[in-house]
Amino acid sequence: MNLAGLGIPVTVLSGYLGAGKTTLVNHLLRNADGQKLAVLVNEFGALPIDKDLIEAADDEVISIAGGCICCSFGSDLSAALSQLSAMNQPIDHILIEASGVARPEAIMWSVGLVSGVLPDGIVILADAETIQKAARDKYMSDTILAQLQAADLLILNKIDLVTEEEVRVTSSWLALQNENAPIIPITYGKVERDIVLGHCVQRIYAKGAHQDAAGPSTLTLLPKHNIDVLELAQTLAKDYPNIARAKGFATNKSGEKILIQVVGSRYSTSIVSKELPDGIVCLGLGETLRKRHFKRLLHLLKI
Amino acid sequence: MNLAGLGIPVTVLSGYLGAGKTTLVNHLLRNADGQKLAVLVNEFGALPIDKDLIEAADDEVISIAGGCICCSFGSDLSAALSQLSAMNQPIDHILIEASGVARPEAIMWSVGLVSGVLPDGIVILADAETIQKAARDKYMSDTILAQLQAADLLILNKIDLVTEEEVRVTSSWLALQNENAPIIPITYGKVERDIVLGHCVQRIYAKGAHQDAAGPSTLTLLPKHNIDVLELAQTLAKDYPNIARAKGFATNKSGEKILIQVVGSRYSTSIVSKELPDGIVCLGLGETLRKRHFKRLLHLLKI
Amino acid sequence: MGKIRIFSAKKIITMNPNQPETTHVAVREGRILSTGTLEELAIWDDYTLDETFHNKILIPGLVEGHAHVMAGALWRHVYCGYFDRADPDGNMWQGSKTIADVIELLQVAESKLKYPALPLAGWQFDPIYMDNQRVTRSDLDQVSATRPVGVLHASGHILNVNSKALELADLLRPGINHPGIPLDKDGLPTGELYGPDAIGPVSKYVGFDRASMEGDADALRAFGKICVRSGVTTITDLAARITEESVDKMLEVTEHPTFPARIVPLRIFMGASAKDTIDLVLSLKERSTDQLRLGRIKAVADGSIQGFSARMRWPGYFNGAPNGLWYTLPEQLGELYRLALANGVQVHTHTNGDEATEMALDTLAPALNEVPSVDHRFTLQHCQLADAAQFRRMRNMKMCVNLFANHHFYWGDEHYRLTVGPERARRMNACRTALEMGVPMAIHSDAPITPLAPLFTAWCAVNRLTLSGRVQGDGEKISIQDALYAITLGAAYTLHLDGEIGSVEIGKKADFAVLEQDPIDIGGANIKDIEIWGTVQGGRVFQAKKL
Amino acid sequence: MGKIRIFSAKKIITMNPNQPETTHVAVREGRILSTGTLEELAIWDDYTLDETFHNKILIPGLVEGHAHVMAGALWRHVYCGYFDRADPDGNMWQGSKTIADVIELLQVAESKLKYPALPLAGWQFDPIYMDNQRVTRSDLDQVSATRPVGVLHASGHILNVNSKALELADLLRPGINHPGIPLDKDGLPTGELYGPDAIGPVSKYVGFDRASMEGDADALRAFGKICVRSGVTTITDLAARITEESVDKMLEVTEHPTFPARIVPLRIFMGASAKDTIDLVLSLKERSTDQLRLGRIKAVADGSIQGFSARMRWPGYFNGAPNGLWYTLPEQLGELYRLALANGVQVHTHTNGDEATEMALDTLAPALNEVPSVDHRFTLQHCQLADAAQFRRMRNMKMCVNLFANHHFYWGDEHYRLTVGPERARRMNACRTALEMGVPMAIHSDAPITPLAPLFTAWCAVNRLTLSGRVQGDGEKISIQDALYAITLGAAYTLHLDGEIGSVEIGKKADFAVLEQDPIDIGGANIKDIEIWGTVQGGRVFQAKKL
Repeated sequence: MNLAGLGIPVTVLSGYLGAGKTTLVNHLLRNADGQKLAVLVNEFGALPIDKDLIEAADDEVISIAGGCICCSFGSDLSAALSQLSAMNQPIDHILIEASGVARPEAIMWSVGLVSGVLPDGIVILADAETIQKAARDKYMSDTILAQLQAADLLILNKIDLVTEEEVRVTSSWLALQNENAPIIPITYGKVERDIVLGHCVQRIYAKGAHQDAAGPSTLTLLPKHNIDVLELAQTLAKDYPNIARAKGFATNKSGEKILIQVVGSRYSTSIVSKELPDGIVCLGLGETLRKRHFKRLLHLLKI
Repeated sequence: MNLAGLGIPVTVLSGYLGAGKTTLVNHLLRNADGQKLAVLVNEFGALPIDKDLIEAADDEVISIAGGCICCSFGSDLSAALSQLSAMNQPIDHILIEASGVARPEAIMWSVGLVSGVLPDGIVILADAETIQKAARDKYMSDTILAQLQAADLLILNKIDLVTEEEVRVTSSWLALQNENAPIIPITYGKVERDIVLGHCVQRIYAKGAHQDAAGPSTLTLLPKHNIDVLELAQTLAKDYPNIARAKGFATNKSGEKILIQVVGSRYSTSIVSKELPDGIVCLGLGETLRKRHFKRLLHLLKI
Repeated sequence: MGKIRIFSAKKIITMNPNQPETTHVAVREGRILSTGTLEELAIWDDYTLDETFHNKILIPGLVEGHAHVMAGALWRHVYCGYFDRADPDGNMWQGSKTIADVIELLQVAESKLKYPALPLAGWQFDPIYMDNQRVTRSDLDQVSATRPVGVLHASGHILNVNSKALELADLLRPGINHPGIPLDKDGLPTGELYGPDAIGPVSKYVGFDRASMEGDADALRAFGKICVRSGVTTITDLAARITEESVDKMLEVTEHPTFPARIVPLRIFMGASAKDTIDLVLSLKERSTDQLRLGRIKAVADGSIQGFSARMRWPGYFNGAPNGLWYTLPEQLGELYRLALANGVQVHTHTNGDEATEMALDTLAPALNEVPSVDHRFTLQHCQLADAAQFRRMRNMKMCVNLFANHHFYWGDEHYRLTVGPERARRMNACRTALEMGVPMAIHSDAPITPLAPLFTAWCAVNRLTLSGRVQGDGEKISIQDALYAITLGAAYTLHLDGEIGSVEIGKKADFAVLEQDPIDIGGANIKDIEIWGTVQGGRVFQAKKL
Repeated sequence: MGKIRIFSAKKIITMNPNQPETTHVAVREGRILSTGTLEELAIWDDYTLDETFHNKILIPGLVEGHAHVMAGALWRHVYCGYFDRADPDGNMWQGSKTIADVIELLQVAESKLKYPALPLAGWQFDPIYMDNQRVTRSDLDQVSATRPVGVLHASGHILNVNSKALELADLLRPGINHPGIPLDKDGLPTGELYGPDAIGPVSKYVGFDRASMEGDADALRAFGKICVRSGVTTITDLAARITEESVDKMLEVTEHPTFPARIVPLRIFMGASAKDTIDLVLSLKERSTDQLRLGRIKAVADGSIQGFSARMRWPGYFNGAPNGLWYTLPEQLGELYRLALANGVQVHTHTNGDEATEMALDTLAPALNEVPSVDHRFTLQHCQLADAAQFRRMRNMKMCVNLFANHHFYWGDEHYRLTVGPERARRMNACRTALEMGVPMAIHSDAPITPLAPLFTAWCAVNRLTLSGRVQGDGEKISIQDALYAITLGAAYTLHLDGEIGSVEIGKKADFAVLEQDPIDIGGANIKDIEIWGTVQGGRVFQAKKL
């Protein structure tokens, strides 16, 4: 979603071999719900797209049902991103599936250098059954720990394979490795699309503030005045660990329209030139998000 | 059968790898006929007890249907035997299944040092098809020949796999290796329990002197006077190669009650303190044992 | 059947112990028909006697087991190195000793460019020898404010660019947030780009396009010329991104009657699955010719030591830098090894740090147990920090090693004081240990990382001198004979080519390096100074001066 | 990151050819951070200079590749050996030169025992040096008539007991019929018990219980102390009956901060199937720590030469004794080898006689063909009578050997005149042949069979002197350097540990033997007399005197 001309949001997905990246990517493609996704892979292994999703494939680009595509960036990520942003086909989101040896933050730095795209967040996947053993691996230990530390969101996959107690223990251990990133427990790679890709903001326009029946717990904040946008973004990112994502617009005290993006504990703000209604959609983890949990926030927003 | 308080009889069963020891052990366990057997194994390989026979197993002892048990003696045979003889469970007979590298006579010497048990006989198994080749093996030749030489009874297994002529040739060859031990040809490890374990003596009381319909050819000698028991034992062991076993009681010239045991060419006599009726059961090989074959014996016994 | 041509020489060093030295070699159909005295050779058939080399020394054509076609490609740009160097056409370029020299050199080059939009690039710049002075975009703006200008450092890990280049890459703006792109006080990038991630988006604007970095037809031709000047007749292109299409071009160039080198490109394992890579090289292998030997794979385990991206075992980098980067997952490498062994494809693996070497050994061992191979010659490339225990494992696994002997000279002092410290600096590229442990060994230049010059590489292995003149690792010095072996038969062995090249023997390719001095007589201290007249390759004579 | 401690020494012999000798070694986190001059080491970081060893010689911590924890356990009993020996606590025990000495020694020990039922045991008794005088129960009844008394011979194959011990074992009765239990004129056993079958039923009554024979926590601690006194920092327990449970205890002892040795227990292949044994060691391997290295198996093919239970090829024993005993069937050994190779588990195999060695080779060869393994390092232990042809087979199969060098001294004369005769006695433990045939080699003590003292073992291999002072097998002598290699890197190699220990090199464990004299300077004839100050193990200093 090339929001307000700021560039296509780019999410970096990583995690060690076997964490379930491919399953998760296919889940997102199957549940794109009209969003046009582009998946960029730097693959050493098999193609990470389920065969039944593939509509056509040439050497460079694989077309996927629903207008999504997949291509390999080889060693030149910048070029691949530039090409994507310049494509005729409108693309809502780019997902970079990084290899197991990747330093996701380095990839995100590179994304930051390319015009037409916008760093969104780093999502790291871990297998509930194997992550702690993998993180002790003779060779891959520091690489895996660095990936966990780079995460804005940590997705704990395959929790059905372990006991609840083990999920708790592993989650605590993950929190020790990265105290800022929300931890999202899932099975079979089935994560809410909105949590990974953050396409929640259009709900503001579609339905207004409400709670979806399905999907993650959602809360839409509708500021009624010009506010301190930076403080709002910081507060959402740092003080509300049960908010996985937040995205939307607000008007700052100088009257400028600002895009707020929060992914876990990472936030960014950008001045937007378009005229858009104010409203920030928050996606919660675990318990339902309720306004009473957000007293300080509401005070800030003067709602 | 802890006969007359003399200790549990112990049979050592050996033979090279593949001779059929395991099949024979399982056959004996399946046909224990109320006898409580204990099998001691020093196994390197798989457990030699058929799964359907196993009732329970802990680290030390495997319980087998019919009150039998199996345990491993590791490197301390004396301790294992002492433990068995001191068990609450009454045990009628102990069968030591020795490994293919064992010197069975050395095992029997060790048995002889343990109180509460009584050396019975050494039974060596040979495969009619392979024994002569095995006895030429580069490494195992002398070990196998020594085992054959140590035998009190030689069981020639799997005779169904060779011709009658070959059985004769192999039997002659076996007789050259050990001129004293009776040779018992069988198939599928199906040897008469009485021949291996010698539990024939109770027949004296059960049925008197008679010929069983099934089972090995039997003859019961009923001395009517005090006799030279040692001479009787020697004669049964050395002069009647078609007597595989003999066991029973007689009263010597000094009026002492003596237990006679003959296994092939091995014999032993022990003074017994209990009062028991005289009678010796002989188990024959091949043709039916008939009194007319025993002229010198009958003369000796003054029957 | 072609005619016989007998070359006479002052001395022919054959590397064949049956006849270590001789004076004549007969050549027919590009191959050595026989060696010996003229009398012995004359009895074969009619011949022409060629006395061109009557006062020269012939040795087997040198084999460079680790180089890149990029060594040819870079000469289309301005040479900014510290040392004097001859270009493929034999023009001598004086070394630039100061930043001002470099700027001036670029200004002169700029003045010769025709179109204003053309980029200008320099390479082999090495401010290590200039007190590590920094160069910013304002320095390069002196060369041109209108065309993009970039200067690549000798390490290949730093690129300096001018303002125009940044502007074209849309990086001349505030808000850049990248650790490899330092910002000036004004919030704009300084023009220094550190590391491939930062270099990548800009390099193409200054002229370092794909052809520059990986080679094209012109680059290949230039590469061939460099070979002649360095006595090389067979050379690898060790990390080629070969495709079915690019092979057409390579075949065209290498089959040309004047192309003077046998090229052995190894397809890099990157960006494609193990299976696809194996399938590709198996199909390429079929298209091999005498002059283009396809069908091998190069894998990369880690980065470089001087770039602090090599994977190190305890205690890690001497200066406390964090451990380096894996470039390939052990699982992926293992899959490649198994499939390659099963398909009879050879894999060379780049390992620099000793942890990367350990990982490669730990990965190959089970693959070999699963898919035994009696003569695979899987080779570790660089393998600079291997210790004796690792060489023992290599021997047991029948692996080969190609050590980076030139590193002592160019970075030995840096390794001593910065990257690995004295003890490991002394054991780096442990040629003697490799030989004593029984590991078949070659030595290499990694051209263009260091200049292609096997006799210089031999000198490095024999003397182990650093640039500052210290002997580093006396115990790892090898003899001249061992060094000559390493740059001929040793390197040929790592490519399964020792039956075809590497010695002057009947039936082998007629490949010779033609020298003005005898490498044995001249002594270990002077091997690097031997003048190279040119080569004979496949029986064709190539004089360096006349290229 | 821990602090750096730099040890200075008069000389450090590193076994690293790059830097064979140096004076300083820096240690951090229990590992060698670097070796070299103080100037070179000082640049790493802040450090403490430790000059404890300024006048000592440091060599790599010695590695004993074949010993048993029992060497520690036996010291809880009375030392009755012929030679003076220090116990784990450093008390010197004078050798007993006569039977009377032994009786007196036992009487003194008896007088100190508290409870009348307590048994009394002696060990290392060796009447070979006392004209082979026999000792009967009446002799030992002089020590005590009321408590059981037993004396185990140095060979471990004979036990003398008193009447009380026989009585407790229910053997003081007529009618005993056992070839290992001679009877007196009165028809009762003499108290001499020959061979394990005869010793077995009695040993536990005199105090040689399982803990004595196989080791427990106390034995392990004593074992550690003996290591320090002999310069050993890594040692095997070569036939351990390890279980999941006993490992808990071993971990507790070895993880204690004052425990001074790295223990490598090899689970014996006995009493469990090959599969169960492999499963056990695979599970144990996961529990390995720095100080306790689990996951290896020891198999036993035959008995001992001096016990005439080793399996000999033609012409058999010199004195005509019948051939010895197999302890494991070839089929069972073959199954173990195949499964072990398939699971990456290392197997060491005890072979003494040359027929046992042949059987092990004949068994491993098809297993390796079936389950190839590029670097298995399966090792033959003792392997005392192997000839050159067998060593060639070992080399071809990439096996290692650990030879029993001490045997020359202790039993060499017996072997010469009794067991194998002059020619085979000269080739026993053929160290030189092993090295010349290219078989990686270690040498060992088999402690407690002979005392743990690798420098003595080295002396044996260098000099090949028998107790009577004859050189036996001049052609099998090796150099001091080769002997030092065998007791450091050589032994480490047989355990796949040469990458971690065995030389003083960066990254390896900070394991040193601290010597008062230089083994090179002192000369081959005197290596055994070097005084051992103690060890450094994992960076921790252990002075023998202060244990």
